[in-house]
Amino acid sequence: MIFFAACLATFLLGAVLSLLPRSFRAASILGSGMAVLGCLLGLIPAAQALVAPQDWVLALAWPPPWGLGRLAIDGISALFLTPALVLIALGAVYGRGYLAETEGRKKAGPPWFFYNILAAAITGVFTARDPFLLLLCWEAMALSSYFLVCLEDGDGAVRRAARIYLVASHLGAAFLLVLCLLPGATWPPAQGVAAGLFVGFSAEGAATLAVGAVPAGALFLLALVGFGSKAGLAPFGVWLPEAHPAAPSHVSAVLSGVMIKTGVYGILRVLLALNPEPWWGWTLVAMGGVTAVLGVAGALGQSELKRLLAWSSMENAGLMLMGLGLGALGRAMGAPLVAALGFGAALVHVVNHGVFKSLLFFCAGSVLHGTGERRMDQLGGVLGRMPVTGATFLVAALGICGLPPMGGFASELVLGLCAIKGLLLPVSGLDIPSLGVLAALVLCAGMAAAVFVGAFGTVFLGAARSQAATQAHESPRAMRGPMIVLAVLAPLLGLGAALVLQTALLALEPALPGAVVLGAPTVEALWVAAMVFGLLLALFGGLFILRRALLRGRDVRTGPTWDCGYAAPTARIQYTYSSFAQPLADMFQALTGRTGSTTRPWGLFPARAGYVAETQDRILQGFLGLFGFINAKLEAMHRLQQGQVHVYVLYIAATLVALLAWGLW
Amino acid sequence: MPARWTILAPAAAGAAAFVIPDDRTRRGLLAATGVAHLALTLLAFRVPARSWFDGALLLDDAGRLFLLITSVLFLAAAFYTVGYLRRETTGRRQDMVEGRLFSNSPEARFTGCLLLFLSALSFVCMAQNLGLLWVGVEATTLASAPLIYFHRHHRSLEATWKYLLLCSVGIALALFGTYMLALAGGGEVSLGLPALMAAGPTLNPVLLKAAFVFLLVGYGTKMGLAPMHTWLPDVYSESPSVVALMSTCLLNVSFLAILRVRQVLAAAGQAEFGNDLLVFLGLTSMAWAAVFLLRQTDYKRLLAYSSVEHMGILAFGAGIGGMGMFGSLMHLFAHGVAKGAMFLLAGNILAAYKTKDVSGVRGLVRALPYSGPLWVAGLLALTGMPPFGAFVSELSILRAALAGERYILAGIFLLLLAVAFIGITTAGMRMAQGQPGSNLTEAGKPVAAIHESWSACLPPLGLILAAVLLGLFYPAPLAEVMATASRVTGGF
Amino acid sequence: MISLVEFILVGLVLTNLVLLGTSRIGLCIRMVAFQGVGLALLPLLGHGEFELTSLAISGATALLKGWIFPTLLFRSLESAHVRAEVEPYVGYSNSLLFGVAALGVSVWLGGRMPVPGPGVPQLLTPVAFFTILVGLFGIVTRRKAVSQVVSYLVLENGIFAFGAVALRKAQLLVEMGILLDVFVAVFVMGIAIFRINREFDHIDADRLASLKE
Amino acid sequence: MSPAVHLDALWRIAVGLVLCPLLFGVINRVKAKFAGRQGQPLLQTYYDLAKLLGKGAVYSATTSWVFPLGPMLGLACILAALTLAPLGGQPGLFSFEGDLFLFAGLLSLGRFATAAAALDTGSSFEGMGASREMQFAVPAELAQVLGLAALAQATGTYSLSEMLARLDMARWVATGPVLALTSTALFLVLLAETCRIPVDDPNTHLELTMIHEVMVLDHSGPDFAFILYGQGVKLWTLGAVLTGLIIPARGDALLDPALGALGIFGLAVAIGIGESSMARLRLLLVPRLLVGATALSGLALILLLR
Repeated sequence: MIFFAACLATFLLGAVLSLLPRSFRAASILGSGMAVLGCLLGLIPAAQALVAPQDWVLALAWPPPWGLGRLAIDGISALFLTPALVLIALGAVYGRGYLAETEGRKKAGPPWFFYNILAAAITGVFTARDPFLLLLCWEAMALSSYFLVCLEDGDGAVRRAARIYLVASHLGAAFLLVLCLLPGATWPPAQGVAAGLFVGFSAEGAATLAVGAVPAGALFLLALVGFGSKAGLAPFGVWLPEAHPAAPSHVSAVLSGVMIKTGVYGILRVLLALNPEPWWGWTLVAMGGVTAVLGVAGALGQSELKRLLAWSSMENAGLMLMGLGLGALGRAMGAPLVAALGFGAALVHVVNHGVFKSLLFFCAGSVLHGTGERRMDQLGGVLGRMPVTGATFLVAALGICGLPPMGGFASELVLGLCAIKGLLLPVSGLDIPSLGVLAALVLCAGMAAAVFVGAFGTVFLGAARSQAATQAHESPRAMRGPMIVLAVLAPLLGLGAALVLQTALLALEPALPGAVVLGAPTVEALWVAAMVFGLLLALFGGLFILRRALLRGRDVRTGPTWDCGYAAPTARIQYTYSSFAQPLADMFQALTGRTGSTTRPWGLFPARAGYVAETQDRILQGFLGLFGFINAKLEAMHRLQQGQVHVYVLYIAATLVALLAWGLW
Repeated sequence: MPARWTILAPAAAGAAAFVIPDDRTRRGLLAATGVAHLALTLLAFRVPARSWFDGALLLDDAGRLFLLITSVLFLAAAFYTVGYLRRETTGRRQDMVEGRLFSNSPEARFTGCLLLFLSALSFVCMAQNLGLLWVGVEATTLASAPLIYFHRHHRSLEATWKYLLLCSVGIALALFGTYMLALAGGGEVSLGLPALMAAGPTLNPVLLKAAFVFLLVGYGTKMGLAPMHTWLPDVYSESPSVVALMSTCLLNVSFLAILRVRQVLAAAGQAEFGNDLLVFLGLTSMAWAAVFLLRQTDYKRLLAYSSVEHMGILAFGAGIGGMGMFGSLMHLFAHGVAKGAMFLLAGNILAAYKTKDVSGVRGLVRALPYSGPLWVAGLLALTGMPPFGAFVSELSILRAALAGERYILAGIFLLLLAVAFIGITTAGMRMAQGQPGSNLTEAGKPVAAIHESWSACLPPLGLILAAVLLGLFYPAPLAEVMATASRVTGGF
Repeated sequence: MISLVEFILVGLVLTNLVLLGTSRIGLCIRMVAFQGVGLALLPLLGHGEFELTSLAISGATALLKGWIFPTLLFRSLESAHVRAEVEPYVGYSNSLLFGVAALGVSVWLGGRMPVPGPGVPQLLTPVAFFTILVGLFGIVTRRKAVSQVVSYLVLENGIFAFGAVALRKAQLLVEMGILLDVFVAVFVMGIAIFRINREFDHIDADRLASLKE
Repeated sequence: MSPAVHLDALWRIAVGLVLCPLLFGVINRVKAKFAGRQGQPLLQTYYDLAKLLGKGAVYSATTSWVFPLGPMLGLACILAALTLAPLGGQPGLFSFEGDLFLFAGLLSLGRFATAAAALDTGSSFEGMGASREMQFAVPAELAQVLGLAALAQATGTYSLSEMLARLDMARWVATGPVLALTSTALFLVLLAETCRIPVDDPNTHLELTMIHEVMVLDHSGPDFAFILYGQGVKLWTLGAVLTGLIIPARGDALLDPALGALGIFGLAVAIGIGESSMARLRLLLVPRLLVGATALSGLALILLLR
C-alpha cells in the first residue's frame, strides 16, 4: 500500500511542481514526468491486486467532519485502475509532444497541473471506499477535466463545449451527492443502510442522523443518473460528443479511454453491492441499447474525426452498460451464469475499449498535429506521409469494430454469448432483453465497421483532397511511441483475451461466488478462438509470402487508377466520408438526425450538382431549447427589481404581514 | 479582558483617524488596528470570557466565531485598503460609467468610519442583551453608510439612500420585535439573553412568535434575506470593494442576531416555528438570488446576489438544525473568506478594465496573471466545489436535510445550488477565458497583461488559501469552538 | 394613570390620521413633533412610581423628538427649496381609507395577542401596530425623501410607544443607546437628503432609480 | 460442450478447398443450359485461377500497402472461416461455444479489408461499391447471427458444429417451420455475401448498380486470383452451413459429408436456375430484401422463445 500512497502523493506533488518553473520545457518535463512516475508507482499495487484479488485498505486519519478516508484496491478496482494508469501514463508522454507546439503561445504549467490532478482524482474514484472521499475525487475529476477541456479557450466552440460539459457534470453530480450523503451512506452502498456512519462533531450529532433505510431502487436510480451521465448514457450523456473532441487529444484519450469508465465503475459497484431487482436490468439494457445505437448512428453523421470518435465512445459505453444490464438481470433472476458473463463482458470491454479508443484519439491528434485539419473530407492519402499514424489507426479501427484478431472482438463475443445463453435459459423475462442485446450488438458491430472503414479510407487512403493533406508530416517520437505501444497491445489483448476474462471473473468472484467456474467454458472458448486467430495470422503470412514469390521477377507496373477506364479522375471526385456514410445514415435517418439537401443536375448541360448533409444532436438541441426557455422565463422576473425604493419597502411590509399571518393563524 | 478591547481599540483608533492629518500615519494606524484586532481575537479564544456591564456584554463561543471571521476579513480589508487608498487619485476625476466628474469624500472620514464599523461589529458579537444587540446592529448600519458614499457620484448616493432607508425600516421592525419579546415576558424580565432564556417556558407563545417574526424580518433585512435584500446589490455594486467586503461581516452579524433570538425561541420550546420560517426564507433567498444570478450582466451585482444566495444557505442550514446548524457555521467561514477574496479581486478587475460589465471583461487569466487565476479559484470556492470550504459546509447542510428525511427540501436546495452554480460560473468563466479586449490599458496605453501590485494580490490570495484550508482541514481549537457554538445556537 | 396613557394613545391615532390626510409636509413634521412630546410622557406614566432613569429617558425623548428632529427636518426642507407638497402616489382620501382599514387590522391583531400584566392598557398593541402600519404606508406612498423620513419617525414613534409602556424595567443603557441610534439615523438621513438635493436638484426618492436590473 | 479441435475435419476442408472453384463452373453451366448455350467448360475457373496466378500485376499510383492487403486478408479470413464450418453435420476443424460470432467476425474482417482496398484506389466508383457493401452488410450480418442464434435455440447449444451435428431427423421434424424460416434467411444472406443475383450480378462489370464486383476493379494478377478463389471458398463455406441446416444429420462420418457436398452443388444449381430465371433487384430494394431476411430470422427466434 505504500506504493499506492506514493502514487497519489506523486500526482499531487507533480501538480504543484509543474506550476513552479518559468520555462516551458522544464514545466512540461516535470509535469509529464511526475504523472508517468505516479502511474508506474500505482501500477505495482494494482497489478498485485489483479493477480491475487485482495482488499487492501489505506486509511487516512482525517479530522472531522470528513471522518476517516478509506482507499482500497480489490480486484474490481484493480481491473479498472490498471488500464487507467497505463493510459494516463501514455497520455502524459504523448501530451508532452502534443503540447510542445503551444510553446510561447501558452504556459505549460496549468495543463500539467490539471492533468496530474485528474490522474489523482481518477485513481481516487476507482479506489475510494467512503462516500465523502468518492464525492471529493469525483468533483475534482470533473473540475480538472473541465479545465483541460477548455485549454484552448481562445476558440468559442471550445468554450461552448466546455460550458455544456460543466453544467452537465454538475447536474449529474447532484444525484451522486444525494446518493453519497444519505444518512449512513457507505461506498459502495450497502443494502438497507445503517445509520450514523457520518462522523459528526459529537455523539449527539451522530445520534441525530439515525433514520430508517432507503429503498434500494432509489439508490440505483440515483447511481444510474449520476454515474450514467459521466458514462455518456443517453440522454444524460449529451455533453460527451461535445466535450471530448474539444479537449487536446491526449486529454480526449484519457476522457474517452478512462473517465467514461468511472461511470461504468460506479454503476457496477452499485449493482454488485445491492441485490438488483429485474427492472434495474431492464432499464440498463434498454438505455444501454439506445445509447449504443444512437452513438454509432451519430458517428455516421459526423464530419470531424474527433467528434466521430467521441460518438463511438458513446456507442461502446452503451455496450458496456448492456453487459451490466444482463449481469443485473442474471443476478435478479437467479441466473448466475448470465450474471457472470454479463459483468465479465462489460469488464473485458472496459479494458479493450480503453486501449483502442485512446489509441484512436492519439492517432486523430497526430493527424490534427500533422495536417492542422479537423474535417475528414478535406484529408485523404495521409497514410503515405504518416505511416505510423496510419498503421496504428488501422489496428485500433479493427479493434473498435470488434473484428478478430483484436481484443474488441473478444468482448463482443462474450457479450453475445451471454445474450444467447440468456436466450436459452428457461428463465422468463430474460429472453427479450437478451434478444435485444444480441440485436443491438450485431447492429452496432456492422455499423461501426462501416463508420471506421469510411473514416480510415477517407483520412488515410486515396488521394489528398487538400493542401493540408499533401503537406502532412509524421508526429514527433514522443507522440509516436505511445501509439506504437498501444498498437502492439491491441492484438495481444485479442490473443490473450481468455486471460483478461479470467482476471475479470476472478475479480467478480467475491461478489458473485462461482463466477470463475461458470465462466470457465467461455475462457476455454476464447483460447480456441485465439488458436483460430493464430491460424488466421499464419494464413495471412502464407499468402503474403506466396504473393511475394509469385510476383518476383514479373513485371509489376504502376499506372493511374483504372476505374473502368474513367478518363479524368481527380482527387475531388473521390468518395468522401459523408458520401460514404450517406446510404447508412439515410437508412437510420431517424437516429442520426441527418438532413441532406441534394441539388440535382438539371437541363441538357447540367451546370452544378451537389449534396449537402448536416447532422445535429437532437437530444442536445432539446436540452438547450429547454434551458433557453427556462432562462428567458426567469430573466423576465428581473422586473421585480426596478430600483424603486418605495416598492422595496413594500416588499418588506408584505413579507412582515405574510409571516405574521402564517405565525399567528 | 482582550474581548472588550476588540471594541475599544478600533473605536479609539477610529476617533483618532478623524483627527490625524497625515495620510501615511492614518493608513499605518488602519493596518496596525487590523493586526491588533486579530491578535486580540485570537487571545480571546485562549482566555475565558469575562462579562461586562453585569452580563450585558459577554463573548461566548458563538460570539468568538463571528468575531474571528470579522477580524480575519478586516485584516485583509485593511491591508488592501492601504494599497487601495494609495492608488486612489485625489481630486476630481472621471466616472468610468458615465464619464461625469466626481471626487472622493475625505480619506480621514473613510478610514475613521471603517474602524468605527469594526468596533460596532465586535460590539454585536459580544452583546448578550437583545437591546444592546439592536443598538450594535443599528450602529453598524450608521457607521457603514458614509463608507458607501466614498465615491461621491450620484449612483453611490442613491445606493446610500436606499441602504439607509431600507435598513432603518428593517431595524425599526427588529426593535419592535425586541420590545414584544420583553412584553412576552410580561414586561418584568429584562432583555438580557440569559434572563429571557431562563424565563423561556413562561413566555407568552403568541407574542413570542410575533416577536420572532418582527425580529426575523428586521434583522433579515440587514442580513440580506430575500425579499428584504433589495438594498444589497446596489450597495455592493456602487461602493468600493473594501466596503463590500466589510458588509459581508455586516450580513454575518445580522445572522448572529437572528441566532440569538432563536436561542430564546428554542428555550421557550418554539424552535420548530422559528426553524420553519428560517428554512422558508432561506430557500426564498436562494431562489431569488438564483433568478438574478442567471444572465447577470454586472459582476459586482453578481457577487452581491451570490451573497444573498449564501445568506439563504446559512438560514436554511440553521433552520434544518442539528448537523445543519454546524454546517451553516462552517459555511459562515467558507463563504466569508471566499466572498472577501472575490470582492477584492473584483476591485482589481474594475481597476484594470474600467468596467463592471461582464461582457466588457475577457481573458482575465491572461490579463491579470495573479488576480485572474485567483478569480477562477474564487468562483469554485463560491459555488461549493472542492477543495474549498463551501463544499464541506454545503454537504453537511444537505446531509442534515437528508438525515431529517426532508427529501423535498433537500431536492430544492440542490436544484437552487445548481442554478446558482450555472449562473455564477457562466458569467465568471466568460470573464476569465478568451483573449483580453482592447479596453485593457495601463497608463493610458493598451497592454497585454497588467502589472499587479502586492497589496492588491496578497490579501485575496491569503483569503483563498484560507478557503482551501477550510476545505481540507479545520484547526482543532476552531473546530471545538464551532461545535460548542452550534450547540449553543440550537444545533447539536 | 391608565386613562392618561390611553388618552395619549388615542392622540397618537388621531395624529396618524391627520398625517395620512394632510398634504403639507410642514404639518406632517409638526404632527410628528406632537407625537414625540406625547410619547415623552409615557415612560413616566407607564408605571406608577417615578424613577430617575425613566425621568432621564422621557426628558431625552422630549428633547429629541419634540425639538431636534423637527428643526433638522425643517432645515433640510428649506435647504432643498422645493414645493412643500407631500405628493403621494395614493390620494389623500384613499390614504385615509387605508388608515381606517389599517386600524381594523391592528385591532384584530391586537386581539390575537393578549397583553399580559395589569398595568398595560388593552389599547396599546393595536395603536402601536396602527402607527407602524401608517409609518410604513407613508414610506411606501410618499414621494419626497423628507416625507419618507417623517414617516420613518412615525414608525419609530409607534415602536417607542410600545416599548415605553411594555418595558417596565427600563435599562438606561439600552434606552439611551436606542435613542442615540435613532438620533444619528435621522441625522445621517438629513445629510443624505441635503446631498441628494445638491446632486439632483430634487429630493424625489422615486426618481432615484438608476440602480436596477 | 467443451471446445475442441477435430483433426479429422482436415480432409473435409481439403475437399472443400479443391472443389469450391467447381461451383462457379456448375452455376455457369446451368445458366448456359437455360440460355440454350454451350457454355464454358466446368473447370473454367481453375484455368482462370492458374492464368491469373501466372500474371504480373498493375497497381494504381494512388494506392498504398493497404491495397494488396485487401485480397490477402480477405482470402485468409474466409479460409479461417472455412475451418469453423462443419460439413454435413460433421464438425469443422475448430469448434467452441460462440464460434458463430467468430464466423461472422471473420467474414466481416474480410469485408473490411476489401472495402479499405477499394477506397485506397481513390476511385469514386469503387468507393461507391465499398459504401454499398458496408451498408448491406449491416442487415445481412444481423440476419445471419439471428438465424444462427435461432438455430442455437433450436438445438440448445452454442457452437456451429454442435448445432448442425445435433440437427437430426427428429429435431428437424420437430422444428421444421422454424428451420425453414432460418434457412430461407441464411440463403438470402448467402446470395448477398457471394454477390449473386438478385442482390448483385457478377457478370456485369460496367454498371453503377454493382456492389461487390466494383470494389475489386483495380485488382489484377495474383491479387485477383486470391479474390476469385476467395469467392469460391465463401460460397462453399456458407453453402456448407446452409446445407447442413437443410439436410438433417445422420451421424455417419462419411455419408453425411458426401451428402453435404452434394447439397452444396445442388445449391449451386439452384443459384444457377435462379440467376437465369430472374433479374437483379433494383438497388433500393436490396436493403429491403436483407431486412426481410433479418425479419425472418427474428421471427424464427421469437417462435422458438414462445
